[in-house]
Amino acid sequence: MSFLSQLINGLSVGSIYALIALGYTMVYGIAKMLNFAHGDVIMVGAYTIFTAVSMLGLDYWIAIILSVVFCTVLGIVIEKIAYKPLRKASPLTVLITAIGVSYLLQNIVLLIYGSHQRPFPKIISVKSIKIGENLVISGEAFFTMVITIVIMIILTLFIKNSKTGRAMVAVSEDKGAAELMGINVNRIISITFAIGSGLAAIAGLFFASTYGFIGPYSGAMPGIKAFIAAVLGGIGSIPGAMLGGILLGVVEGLSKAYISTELSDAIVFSILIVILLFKPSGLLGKNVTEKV
Amino acid sequence: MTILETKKLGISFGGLRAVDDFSISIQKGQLYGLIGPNGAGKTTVFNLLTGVYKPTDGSITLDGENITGKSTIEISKAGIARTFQNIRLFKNLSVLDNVKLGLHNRVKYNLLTSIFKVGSYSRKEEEMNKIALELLRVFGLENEAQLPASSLPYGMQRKLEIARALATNPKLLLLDEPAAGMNPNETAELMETIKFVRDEFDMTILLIEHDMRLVAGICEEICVLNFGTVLAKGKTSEVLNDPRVITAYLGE
Amino acid sequence: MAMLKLENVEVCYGVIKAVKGVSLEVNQGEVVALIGANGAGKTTILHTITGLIPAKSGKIEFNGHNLLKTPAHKIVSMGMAHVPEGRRVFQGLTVLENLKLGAYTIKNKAQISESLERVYQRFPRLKERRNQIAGTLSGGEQQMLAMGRALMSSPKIILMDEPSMGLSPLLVNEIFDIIKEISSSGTTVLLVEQNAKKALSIANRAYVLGTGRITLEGNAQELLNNEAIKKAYLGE
Amino acid sequence: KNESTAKNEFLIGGIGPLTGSAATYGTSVKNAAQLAIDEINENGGVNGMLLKLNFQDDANNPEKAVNAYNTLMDAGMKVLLGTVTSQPCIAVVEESHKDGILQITPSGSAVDCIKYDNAFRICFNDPDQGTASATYIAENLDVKKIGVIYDKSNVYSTGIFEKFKAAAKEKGLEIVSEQAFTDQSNTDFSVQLQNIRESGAELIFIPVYYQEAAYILTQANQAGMSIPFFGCDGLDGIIPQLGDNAQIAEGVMLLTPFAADAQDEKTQKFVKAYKEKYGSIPDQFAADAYDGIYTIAEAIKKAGVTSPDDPDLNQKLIDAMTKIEVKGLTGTMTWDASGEPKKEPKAVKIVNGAYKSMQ
Amino acid sequence: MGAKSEKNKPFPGGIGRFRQKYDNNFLISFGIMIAIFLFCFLMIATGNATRHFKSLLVPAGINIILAISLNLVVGILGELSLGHAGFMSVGAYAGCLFSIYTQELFPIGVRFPLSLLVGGLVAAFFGLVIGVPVLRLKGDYLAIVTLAFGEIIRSVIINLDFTGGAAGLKNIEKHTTYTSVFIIILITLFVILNLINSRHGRAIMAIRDNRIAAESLGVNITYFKLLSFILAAFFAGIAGVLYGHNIGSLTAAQFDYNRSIEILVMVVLGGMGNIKGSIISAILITIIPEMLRGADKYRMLFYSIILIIMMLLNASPRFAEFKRKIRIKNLASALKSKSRQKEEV
Ligand SMILES: Nc1ncnc2c1ncn2[C@@H]1O[C@H](COP(=O)(O)OP(=O)(O)OP(=O)(O)O)[C@@H](O)[C@H]1O
Ligand SMILES: Nc1ncnc2c1ncn2[C@@H]1O[C@H](COP(=O)(O)OP(=O)(O)OP(=O)(O)O)[C@@H](O)[C@H]1O
Ligand SMILES: [Mg+2]
Ligand SMILES: [Mg+2]
Repeated sequence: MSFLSQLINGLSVGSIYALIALGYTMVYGIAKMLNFAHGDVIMVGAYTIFTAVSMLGLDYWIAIILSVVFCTVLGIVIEKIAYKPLRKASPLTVLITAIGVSYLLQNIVLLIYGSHQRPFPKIISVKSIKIGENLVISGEAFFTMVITIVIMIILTLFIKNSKTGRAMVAVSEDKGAAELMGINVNRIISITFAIGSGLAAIAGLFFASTYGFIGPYSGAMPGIKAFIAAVLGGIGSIPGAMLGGILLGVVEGLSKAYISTELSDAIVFSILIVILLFKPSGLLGKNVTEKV
Repeated sequence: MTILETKKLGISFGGLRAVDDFSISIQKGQLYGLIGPNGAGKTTVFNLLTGVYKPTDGSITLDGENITGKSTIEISKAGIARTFQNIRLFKNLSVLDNVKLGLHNRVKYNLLTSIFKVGSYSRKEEEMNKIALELLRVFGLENEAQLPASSLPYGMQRKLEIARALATNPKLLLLDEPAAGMNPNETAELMETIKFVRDEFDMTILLIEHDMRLVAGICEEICVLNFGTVLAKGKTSEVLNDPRVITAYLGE
Repeated sequence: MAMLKLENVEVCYGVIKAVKGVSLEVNQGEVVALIGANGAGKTTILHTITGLIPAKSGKIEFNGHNLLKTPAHKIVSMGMAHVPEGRRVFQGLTVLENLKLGAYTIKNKAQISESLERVYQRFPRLKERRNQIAGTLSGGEQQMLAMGRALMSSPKIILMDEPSMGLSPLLVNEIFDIIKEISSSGTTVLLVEQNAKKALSIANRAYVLGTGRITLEGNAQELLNNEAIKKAYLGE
Repeated sequence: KNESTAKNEFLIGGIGPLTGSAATYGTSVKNAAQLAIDEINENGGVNGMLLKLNFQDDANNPEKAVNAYNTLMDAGMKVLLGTVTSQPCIAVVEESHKDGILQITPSGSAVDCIKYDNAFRICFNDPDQGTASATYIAENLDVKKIGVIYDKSNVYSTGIFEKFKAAAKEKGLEIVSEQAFTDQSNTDFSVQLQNIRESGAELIFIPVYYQEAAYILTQANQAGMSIPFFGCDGLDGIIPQLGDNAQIAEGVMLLTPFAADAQDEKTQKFVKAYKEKYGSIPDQFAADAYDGIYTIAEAIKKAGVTSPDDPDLNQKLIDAMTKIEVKGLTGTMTWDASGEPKKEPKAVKIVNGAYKSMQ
Repeated sequence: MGAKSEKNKPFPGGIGRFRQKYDNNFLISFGIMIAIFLFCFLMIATGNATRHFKSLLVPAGINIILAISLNLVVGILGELSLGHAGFMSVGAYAGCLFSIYTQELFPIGVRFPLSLLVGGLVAAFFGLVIGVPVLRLKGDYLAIVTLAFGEIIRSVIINLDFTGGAAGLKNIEKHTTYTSVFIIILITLFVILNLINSRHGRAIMAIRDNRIAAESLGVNITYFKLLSFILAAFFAGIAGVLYGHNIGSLTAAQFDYNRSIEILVMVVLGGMGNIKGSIISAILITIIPEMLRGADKYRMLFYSIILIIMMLLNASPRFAEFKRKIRIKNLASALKSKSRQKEEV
């Protein structure tokens, strides 16, 4: 019983990681850049809802839509200003710029809202689900899991079947050749960012609802964890991001429960390293060996 | 004297039998051609010979030494050097440094010498420069020595790759489509260079090529691969007139 | 009237001038060959025409439109296709997916399936391998795929960059036959080739590129018999 | 360059995190210190001098704190109020000791923060809080089995916990479950709470700051746990933090010298002024800083310093510290040479969303 | 034409042994460092240096060492490492523990250099350990592993007793002076620049440019990858010891991934493989946030904006051209105006 409920604890954390990792891996896989600011877009999304509901007293639905729209636009703007001029630069240059953007978002929020954590409005209230005597799945966790799976399926279908999705894959493979097919590469990358950031807004909603508080730095740690989850699952693989996120959450939970709360971070990271040593391109990543 | 001998060499990728029952024997100083349709397994043979892939069957003997299953580095030390079908230069390094890397295991000094620039450093570097420049001269690249390799036009890059491979002073030199992307004149020039290298350095050369003029012009013996197996081998002129080779590869 | 027209085009990589004032014309229905030594700038010219590299100065017109101000992806929808150097098929996608991406600019579904049928007809091998991952195809098959992909947009003109490179003699012949067919079905072709003899034998007209400059132009048959050309490019 | 050359302006330097994850604490200190200084200046300053605050960010990093310290010295700082967090404080006290200037840390609670003669503090130190908590629980509450959640990566939290553990053993309390977390994972406590629930603990001791405590309480509530919580001064601020969900904190007990809703006039005035100026309810850090400034003012008065250029200023102020008594928000304080404040911790319980004194 | 072929000659003007050993890169880097040192020395000697200025010298110097050493892995070997602060922390703890426990054994003149060595060696050992995954992984996968490695170290340090746990190590004697840092920088520069300009350095760069080709020439990939990681870790460890002996205390929190990323920022801003650039950008990244102290609460906002602008400018081809122009123009005009001045006098 205890094992099951600890497993559920891990799964709930994992599904949050997975949800964040989906947006991360989207940008990561297609624009081939590590958007270290992704976690901060999540934070901005949560603040948008906070502002709309707690400060302006708007309706929940309006707040959520507002947040998605705002983050989508934000994603596009960031891409235009900070990343687009770097199309030809090395990926590391883009990485550092993304870190700059991450600092920028944190500090803007810090200046506007101050440094203290804000209680996040209770938007998602789903009843906990009781299975048997002691087994309880919190409503938020269940809802997060469902949403994560739905988004994963939609994204997979979108990329596999829609014209834009195919164009995204083409862009991720070879930008020049994609251009020769008549694909507007800049537009596709903008769309990718838009989707990634819109997903970040949704992740922000669920993250903040689950834990109840937001601060200017709330996005940093989840961002890193999502990055880890995305890599663990295999770069650019959408089901991989999901799997990586869940696995990370479960390993974290179980090692806290059964090995040591003090050393759980070290344990989680060690397991990550071991997994990557056996699967050097992630759990579901394509193992591309270079043809000689 | 036999320099290279392979016996029943084979490898599979998943279900695909890329090379099967591949046996050849090359004499010292020979210019040997390996031809065959696209995807026949020619490059794979090179990869087997150089240790990039480990053969699932068969054996490779270089100058009497069994090198089957050895690592790329060991094989390089044993005396096989190669060029690549898709050029693999050290793009950000100078032309000269590219060739000096070929000398990596020939002119050596230890780590402490590197770090403290004492002892034999200058002498060894000068020795390397001398050998490398000489090689570059053979290929008409001496004026480009200080340019980054990536700035060379395609044809020169191919030549640089050959010079770099030669710098390792190999017993056997493998060239993978050296004339690809060259026009007939450049190809003719390249043929001269290859012959020159063979004579001057007393080298044994095995080459893959689709340009029949080059193959017919300089190879003494050839081997035709088709679907991973040897279709024909022997004297160049004879093999090229083999009707099976004509239907499978040459056309006309 | 010329379908494609370059006037005094100059292209630079950083400070290095790779193309130094090139003018050329391609007329409707022609096969025009562009030959020249390694590094002469042939690939650069093609890239400039399709907008992957910006020109420093000069003029490029396609059916009366100024291409210099048109982004690459729009140029494709104007009816131009490019088979790039080194094939550049989408390695991780299947043959069919590659072909469909070739018709990216085409909205009409019926037209797409029609094009697909035509391409399959021309390259039966591609039909046979339609679900194979492109990266695992052999060199010749990848070349066919690159051509088929370009044809998917039913272009008015198709630019080909060394389509015979790395192919076996048998396939080289096949590829040139295909180019002839493509041309006879009404598509204009601008062909860059190292294999000058083959290229000239199927072309109507040809240009010879020295380092960054046109050094000679004329009727393909005449050039084939030109002593200087024979010496410099045909290796005779 | 020298900011204090303006006539008779007495420059107080402040150092604390204004950016980074500890930014709230530094911001509270900065705000409250400014508030106190404004009040003092409105009433004519101290001994004819006006006070001025120059507050520098250290991002909770010792190296940056030392840089900040030197910036302040260049600016002509006379007394240092800081640093806010322990780790940087330990590094900075080395420097201020060499310069011999008076340093008062409002909230640096590690023992070593004030290891030199020139350094004093306003808050309680960690060991004292740990011992006091264990003693209080053993003597006043009817529980024997204790579960603990503490921040392994934080000095404050581990400092209190270690002493608590030792004292608890002495007092016959049994720690049935020790649950740690770190700054790498400080939002999800479901596993730790579950572990404690299964250990049969009757009380959960949480020597953590209110930001983490807010997560812990919320999640305990979600999991339907009804075990009482006990915390230290870092927990102060939990009620405003929880906002609309303040009822979650019902029954939480904490040791604290400050309560924002205390009924005395001084506190009410402070809280009102702070809220008006900064829009939020002051926490423990703010109260400590406010008291810190008044302590400095008191020391200046006692030392009879009338000019910032007094050549013996440093020694005079340090000497004065052990002679003054300050009636502050956090209690009435006196200091001895050790630099520790003598004041009584109060145990409070949150009842109906407000602090209620316990014995 | 004549000029061109002269320029294309392998070694214009013929080269002496000295030039062969010490190329422009080497001389300019050393020149920059010595000029900076002299400038600081003069500032201090003439009493013009503020305390703030002086307190930045050691941190800037430590950052230079960190940036140069990380550049060996990221720029020269071409592998992304997000765990440099991890090596720094192991070195720092090892070296500082050593100097604390041998307080009675050795006089300071021996103990401090020894503790630097101990810190460096222990970090180098960890470099060897992390080198194992390095041999199997590439790109972002490796980045994650190095990041994880850094966080594991941090987590373990927090949980050990002899490291002081969360409270950290205290009472480390403060021996680091800007002169000692300067000397270590010169040693680091000497070793790394020499290495780059040698058989070993070439092999490392060859691996970066084309692993398969390097292997085919008999370059031992394993050895050189490990060598790079070990050397980089060694110097990061030394930097850590210097850091500990400058601040007087150590906690694991100072070495989290943000610190690693800060070092990476210096490397990328300075240019991959560009050692001179690393020196300059390490100084910039150290002083910009400090210079912005006047901006008060907008400090970090400005810092992030400056960081973004610097990266954008750095990557812009127009700016590269501009830099080239002003460099040549400046030199020319400076020379001209100097000679004119002389004439006028
Ligand atoms: N690493 C690999 N994994 C899977 N299949 C491979 C691999 N390497 C080669 N092959 C397959 O083995 C076959 C032979 O390939 P190889 O490159 O040797 O052909 P080739 O004769 O060199 O052809 P070309 O003349 O086109 O270069 C091809 O079908 C190729 O797809
Ligand atoms: N990305 C680049 N950066 C710098 N120089 C380049 C670049 N691409 C090509 N060049 C240079 O521009 C010139 C023309 O190159 P281009 O590729 O157009 O030649 P080409 O005629 O297609 O030759 P090939 O027959 O080898 O394909 C060459 O000198 C080449 O080195
Ligand atoms: Mg091949
Ligand atoms: Mg070309």
